[in-house]
Amino acid sequence: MAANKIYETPMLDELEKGPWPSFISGFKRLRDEHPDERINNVVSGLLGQLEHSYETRKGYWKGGTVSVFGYGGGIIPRFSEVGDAFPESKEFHTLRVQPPAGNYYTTDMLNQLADSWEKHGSGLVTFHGQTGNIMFIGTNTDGTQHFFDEINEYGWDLGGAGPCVRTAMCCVGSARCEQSCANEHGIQRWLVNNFTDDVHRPALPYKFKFKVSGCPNDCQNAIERSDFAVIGTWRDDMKVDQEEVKKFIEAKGRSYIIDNVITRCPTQALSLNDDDTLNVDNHNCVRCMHCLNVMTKALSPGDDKGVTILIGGKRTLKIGDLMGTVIVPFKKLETEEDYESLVELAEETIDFFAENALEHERTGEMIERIGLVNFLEGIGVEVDPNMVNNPRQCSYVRMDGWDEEAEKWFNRKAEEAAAS
Amino acid sequence: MAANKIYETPMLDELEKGPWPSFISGFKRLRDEHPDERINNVVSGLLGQLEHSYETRKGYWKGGTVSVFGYGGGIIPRFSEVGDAFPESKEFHTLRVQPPAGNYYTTDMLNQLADSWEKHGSGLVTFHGQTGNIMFIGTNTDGTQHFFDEINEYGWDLGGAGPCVRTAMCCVGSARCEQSCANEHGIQRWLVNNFTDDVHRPALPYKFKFKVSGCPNDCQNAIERSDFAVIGTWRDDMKVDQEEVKKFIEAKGRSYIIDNVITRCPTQALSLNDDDTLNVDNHNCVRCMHCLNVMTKALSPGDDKGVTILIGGKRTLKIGDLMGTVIVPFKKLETEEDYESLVELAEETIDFFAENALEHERTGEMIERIGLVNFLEGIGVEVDPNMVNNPRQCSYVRMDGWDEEAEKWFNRKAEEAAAS
Amino acid sequence: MALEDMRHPIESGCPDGFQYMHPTMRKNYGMWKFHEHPRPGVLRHVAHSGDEIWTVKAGTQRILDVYSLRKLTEIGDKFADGYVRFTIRSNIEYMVTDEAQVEPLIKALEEAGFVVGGTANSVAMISHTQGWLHCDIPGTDASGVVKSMMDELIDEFKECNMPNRVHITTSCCQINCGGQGDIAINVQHTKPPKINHDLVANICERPSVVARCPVAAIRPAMVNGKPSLEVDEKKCICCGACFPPCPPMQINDPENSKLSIWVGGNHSNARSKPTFQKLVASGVPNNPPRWPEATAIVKRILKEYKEGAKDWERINDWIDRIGWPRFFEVTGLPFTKYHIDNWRGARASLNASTHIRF
Amino acid sequence: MALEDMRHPIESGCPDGFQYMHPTMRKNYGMWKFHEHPRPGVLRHVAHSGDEIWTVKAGTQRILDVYSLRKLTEIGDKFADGYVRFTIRSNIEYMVTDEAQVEPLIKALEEAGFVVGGTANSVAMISHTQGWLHCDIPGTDASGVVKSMMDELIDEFKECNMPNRVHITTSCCQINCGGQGDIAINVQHTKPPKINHDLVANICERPSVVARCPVAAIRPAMVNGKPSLEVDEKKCICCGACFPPCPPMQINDPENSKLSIWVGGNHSNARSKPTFQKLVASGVPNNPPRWPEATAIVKRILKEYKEGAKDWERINDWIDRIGWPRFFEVTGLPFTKYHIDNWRGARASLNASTHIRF
Ligand code: SRM
Ligand code: SRM
Ligand code: SRM
Ligand code: SRM
Ligand code: SF4
Ligand code: SF4
Ligand code: SF4
Ligand code: SF4
Ligand code: SF4
Ligand code: SF4
Ligand code: SF4
Ligand code: SF4
Repeated sequence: MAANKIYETPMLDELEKGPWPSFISGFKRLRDEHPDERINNVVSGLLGQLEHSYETRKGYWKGGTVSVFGYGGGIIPRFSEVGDAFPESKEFHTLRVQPPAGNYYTTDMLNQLADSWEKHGSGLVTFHGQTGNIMFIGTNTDGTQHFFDEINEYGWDLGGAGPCVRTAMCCVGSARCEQSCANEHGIQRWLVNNFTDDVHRPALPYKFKFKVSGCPNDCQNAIERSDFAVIGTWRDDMKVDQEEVKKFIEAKGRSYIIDNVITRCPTQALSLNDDDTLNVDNHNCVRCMHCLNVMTKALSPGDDKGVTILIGGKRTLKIGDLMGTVIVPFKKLETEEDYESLVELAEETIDFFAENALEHERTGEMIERIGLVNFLEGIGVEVDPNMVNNPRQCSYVRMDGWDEEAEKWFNRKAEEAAAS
Repeated sequence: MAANKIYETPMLDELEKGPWPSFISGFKRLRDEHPDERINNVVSGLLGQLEHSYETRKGYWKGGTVSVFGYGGGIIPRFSEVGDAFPESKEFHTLRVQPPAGNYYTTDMLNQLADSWEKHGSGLVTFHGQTGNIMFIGTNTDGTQHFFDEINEYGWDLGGAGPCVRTAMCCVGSARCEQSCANEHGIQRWLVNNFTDDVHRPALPYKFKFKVSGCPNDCQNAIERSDFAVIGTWRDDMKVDQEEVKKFIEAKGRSYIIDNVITRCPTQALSLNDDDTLNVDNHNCVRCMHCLNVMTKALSPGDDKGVTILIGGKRTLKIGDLMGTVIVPFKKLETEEDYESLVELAEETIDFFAENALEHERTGEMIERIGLVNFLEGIGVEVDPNMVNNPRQCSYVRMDGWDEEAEKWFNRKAEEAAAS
Repeated sequence: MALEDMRHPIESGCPDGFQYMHPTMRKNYGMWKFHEHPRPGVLRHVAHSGDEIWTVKAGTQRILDVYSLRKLTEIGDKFADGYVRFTIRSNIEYMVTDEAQVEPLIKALEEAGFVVGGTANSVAMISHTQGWLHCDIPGTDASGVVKSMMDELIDEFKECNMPNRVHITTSCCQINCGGQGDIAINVQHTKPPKINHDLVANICERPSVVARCPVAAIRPAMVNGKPSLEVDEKKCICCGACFPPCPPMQINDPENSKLSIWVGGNHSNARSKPTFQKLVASGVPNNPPRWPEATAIVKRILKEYKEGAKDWERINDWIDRIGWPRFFEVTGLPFTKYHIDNWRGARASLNASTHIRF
Repeated sequence: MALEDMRHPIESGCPDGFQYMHPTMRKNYGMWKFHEHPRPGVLRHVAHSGDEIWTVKAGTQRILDVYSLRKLTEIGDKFADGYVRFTIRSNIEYMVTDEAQVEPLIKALEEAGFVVGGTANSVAMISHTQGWLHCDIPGTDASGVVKSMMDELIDEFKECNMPNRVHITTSCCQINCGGQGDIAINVQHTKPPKINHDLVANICERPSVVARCPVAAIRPAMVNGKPSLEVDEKKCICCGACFPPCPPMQINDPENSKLSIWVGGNHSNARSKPTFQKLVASGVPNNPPRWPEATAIVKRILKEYKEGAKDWERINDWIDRIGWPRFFEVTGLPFTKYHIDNWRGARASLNASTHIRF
């Protein structure tokens, strides 16, 4: 089949050249070869409007309100401002569908999703958007409902859009990575699936994102891009296989290990012994991962694993980019209770956020406005020196509660000592 | 002789104990042994009031207005709030007298100053206050005028107090220090003596301080404590006496130089060759001074000397401590013209400060408020990447003048290339 | 259709990934020992059990037509036991247990036009956003920018000859849905919004638009008799934050919406703590269909990084060592007053020392 | 005396130091080759000409009675060619050309009760301010605090067994005329000013007092019929900035004006860039005549620094390496919510990484 109307796309045609796979060629295949005329036309209109954008250097989509029955969010509605010129794609909504934790698929499932999408949508899909959703791009209001109804039956649910808890992400982690110190997949699902209502019915001051990385390499950019970052780490000594260290040195040479490992440790926690064994000052190691990254066979995380939690990462609006701040330096995640207390912390955080954030204010901006200490007190977390790079620099603070606060610290330390 | 009235000083007496020289014992000597009864009484009253402060943990001096004929500042007037109880010292003003650049004195001159001060003052003096003035502590209004008239005749002038250009400081530098890259004494006098009127007649928004250090060790705390810091440095390669390097290693051992010099360089600009000679990557050396400090015989500054100028250092009021910011990365100071242009820069800065600072606002606070770029444009200085630790992090800036600004840079670079 | 007939959603949320996970990964979950990097695009992970997973990574056009998707699944069926995953950079990963499967798999992918690589110290797939294709506020396109750049960087994707991973991101408006990156290509508007006063009253909730402005440059005003908004153009930083809540505040401009280039964003905790990206170039023309000017700057930076950096130095590590004055020197990019930060906390970015690079 | 009879000042400004400088220093000005540190309190500087200057440094009570001053000059005449200088820390330096002069000079100084030392990696003389002795706004004394501490630290002054120089400062109010330091003992008020409303009207220029407050906590108000000022005690950070311009804003309080201790202020550019000091302890009693509590904390910090730091590490360098969690651990000082900065730019002080010390 073919589209009723083919628009000239001289500029887009340029994007069919060059060795990298061309999305435009893909579009054209749908326009020219797909058996379903609906798809031929929708994509033809899309190409027409996109070419128009390229020529005028402007976008022509506007938002609106479209959702599926029972939900308030999960859809990014798009209506064309130039629908008269390109009527075929004048409605072009996107469904955000939550991927499985870790982004695994069987080819069968992908084909099944493709089948459903061909029935109701444009045939264009992205694995995944920057927040981790599968984005089924391009359908009209009816298609939105029908496609959702169909895939929802075989296990797929919408993700977040609008001021709500958003779709979460986690790295491949334990499934394939020796650096993993956490059950990323479990953490992601424990967290986000505890808030499905908040995902589907936007009612927060602004968006709230969870991201989970299995180790400090942070392959999910959790610190920079999420309100609630959970990152695996370990508390005991890292594991050193001295035989592998020697092999590494045999293979690469001493100066290589000195220049690429020893001298790159941010805290000088590494030294090389004369017998070509490695000495790790675990007390000063800050778990940055570098040496483990370089010597994947010789070095690995310790056994006493857990997670560090940081809150408040986001991008530019409205006060400039923010990274998350440590609010839990280390937390064990082994028992069911451990996971429940993690979820409780998330609930405390989101409740406090819901009550205290201004409209369209993210957690990080809220913390910036009210101060970290007020936030910590709000969610009932004790202060810890690991939360700061350094103590205060300015004497402008009222400290008449000093003695009580000092008391708290000494008591906590005493309890910890007693406990251990 | 002796004072008419001796006050009990049980608490102060405690400060006569212990091995460190006791100022209280000194006070008592003046009270009990000095031939001049005026001095016995003044110091007796002072001891009485000070004891009273120790007992009640409060101060009892208030300010006022006292100055010498023709000047508006230079005196710190003190009137006692408990003058009835301690009438002998109810007026206790301090004269701030400018020291010679570098703080040199002959014993004769010190004795002569002591003679004058015994005639008109309390006999208490400090070399020096934190801004560098000789502080002649304790006299009445008449004594103030007479003492000044006397010492002014043989070469001494008052320093600053109030919203004015303050007394300047410089390190011993060239007079006795191998690290010196500048004529500290000349710089201090060129600068501060160009502003004597502004020193003596407070008319600025707030105080303005010059400090000069001969090298980046900054023995005058110029970066932290002055509005206008001039610090010596060099532009060419540092000097390495490889023979001395070898001697150093013979004496101290290889690991000592590695642990204390090589690995301490902030930019890894040092490496030790197998023949125990030292290799310096002068391109990446940031002139921090550390290696020169450790190896005083082997390493010294280069020959192409000059100064770095930073503006805006100060202490706590009113927005927290500020350090100065680099506004001139490198400036030669050889010819008369060089010094004149340095003074011009200071004039530009003080004029801009006088016109743009709010009342009681320091240069650093002003720059914080208006932004460094506006300040630079105000004093006609071009931007340079050495002024920043890093370029901007936030995209919230209007940049529609980009092309012209880029043009400026390329032109400057072209001129520099042509010049060199 | 009447309400009662509507289907009620099953709020199943995030699906369990284990059901779709390769059995060998399921079996060795959390018990991996080490990995190697046999060749670009291929990873060999070995478990304590001795099991192995060979991963082959391929780059695609992120937005897949069902034909391309089916091509990828077909290859998965033939060569990879029917299991795949997608990375955060939208690359597809095939995981096989037998080294012998690797070469045929690579061959099939390349024949189908996909690009094997993007692992380790390569230039990773550029992560991008929606742009003109779908967003309602874009200043430029996304897929097109990335396609154009990847055409030029494809060798750096296929080979691993960078000092360390290079993570490039793009965003199509100043909201920056693309993350930060070792190199980021972002939109930078240079003129205040042109306000369509006739529409404001009907479309915009004025108080919340006023509240969105980071510099409080917007105030309510009556314009030719209608309630509208006014922008103090002296204050306005052209960030475009007022545009999403109020489309009549037209910020996008074919001429004056430019591109800017940022470097040094590093989110891993390896070596130094995570770092924000810093502005290096702006005023770059937004020039479809191939944005050659932006690509040229990116390539210039990559060239100097590749030559100047030590192994394992990310771009921020490299610049930390050589210093910013040197960065501008070697890349030939101009340093301007706009590089000097004046936003909150800018003071921390000023050089309060005599550490100077000569 | 009638105006015309008054003497007009000679505005000679800052005197030329050369007229008072030791001839050997004048001769070799700018031509010094190296220095050595033969023993604590003594420096040997050698010029390219081969000339030498031996410097002997001695600590004094900073505030000198003319007797002490004459004693110092007398020693200078007998043993040091009649030339002296004072350091920025108010130590006196005698400069001689002949090594033989050194020992007798030291002997004479010590017999006269002065303390030879304070060079190199010693605890330098504590720099202090005016305090109750002369200032109009002090919360504590200065000379007394320093005398008490130096009595306890005298061995560290006389010997050089610290990892590097230790520069201690004190200040007697929150204005902090004392500089920052490796260790700084400062005043910290803990209650808002008590306002003597009867006096405000006559003594204070109300608008400028209002303008002085860093947190805008002061507003003009009528109190029992008189124009006065009012402080919002919720906002007030007890900084005392309103007190100098308006003494009726009584900030000093025998009980509630406490001492706080700060560490890590380093102004040299050696190794790292200059650093600000950081709060470590507060609520320390302001306890004349000997302030034992403050001294005890200072000594505890010095003990750990001495044991824990590597050669050439200043206190900030040491803490950078071991981390703040460890600092609080080894010193036994409590970490409280007050240590977490909330002033401008505080964000830069938060840990935005997984770099954790275990
Ligand atoms: C005499 C004096 C300058 C003056 O004109 O008064 C001075 C003189 C020297 N300083 Fe200094 N510094 C003097 C105050 C300072 C200060 C300011 C202060 O004390 O408040 C600083 C910066 C303070 C800070 O960083 O907080 C200072 C930071 C240094 C450094 C850098 C130390 C470091 O590693 O951070 C050096 C280098 C070194 O120690 O080798 C240094 C080195 C030196 C040398 C060795 C330079 C030389 O080659 O002659 C001088 C001998 C010092 C000594 O007595 O051991 N001087 N030095 C000051 C003596 C003060 C005192 O009596 O104790
Ligand atoms: C597959 C993926 C996780 C996922 O669940 O999707 C992943 C997987 C691995 N990462 Fe990553 N990283 C992945 C995105 C990231 C990201 C996020 C991003 O790309 O936006 C980061 C942080 C980005 C940043 O810092 O800006 C990231 C920072 C690292 C690092 C730290 C590098 C450094 O030195 O700074 C390592 C360590 C290393 O390189 O050895 C690492 C190492 C690894 C290892 C080698 C871990 C392991 O032992 O298996 C994995 C193989 C990577 C490869 O293909 O070479 N991964 N890694 C992501 C692949 C993206 C892609 O297709 O290109
Ligand atoms: C689709 C996606 C880009 C992509 O192509 O991958 C996207 C697209 C939009 N983002 Fe985003 N953001 C997307 C990931 C992100 C990320 C990255 C992440 O989540 O890791 C960020 C930065 C991290 C963060 O949360 O700050 C991000 C920060 C924003 C912001 C600024 C938020 C802030 O606080 O600074 C906005 C503006 C807003 O929400 O008002 C925004 C708003 C939008 C809107 C809804 C624009 C709008 O207001 O209408 C875009 C809809 C485009 C469309 O038509 O589909 N998007 N957005 C990503 C979501 C796909 C998915 O669900 O998987
Ligand atoms: C005497 C001295 C302390 C000492 O005993 O050494 C001192 C004493 C006073 N200082 Fe200071 N300051 C002294 C050096 C400093 C320094 C150190 C320096 O100059 O290197 C600073 C920090 C650096 C700076 O300039 O910021 C300093 C920062 C202040 C400030 C806060 C300035 C600011 O912008 O933060 C004030 C308050 C004010 O000026 O309103 C102040 C005000 C005062 C006043 C005038 C208090 C007042 O407003 O009445 C004190 C008079 C005390 C008295 O009775 O003599 N003093 N003052 C120092 C001057 C002696 C001299 O002239 O040599
Ligand atoms: S974050 Fe760590 S655990 Fe997760 S994939 Fe990256 S390296 Fe592996
Ligand atoms: S993980 Fe990082 S901090 Fe720890 S030893 Fe290795 S390199 Fe050093
Ligand atoms: S600042 Fe430099 S030149 Fe001046 S005394 Fe100190 S070390 Fe010597
Ligand atoms: S002076 Fe400082 S930066 Fe330069 S080489 Fe020596 S240690 Fe390195
Ligand atoms: S970056 Fe801006 S334009 Fe691009 S998708 Fe995100 S919101 Fe839309
Ligand atoms: S563009 Fe940004 S700064 Fe300008 S008015 Fe709109 S929101 Fe304000
Ligand atoms: S610190 Fe305060 S009290 Fe002490 S001298 Fe300076 S201004 Fe006066
Ligand atoms: S003490 Fe400081 S904060 Fe409190 S009212 Fe006075 S100036 Fe303001």
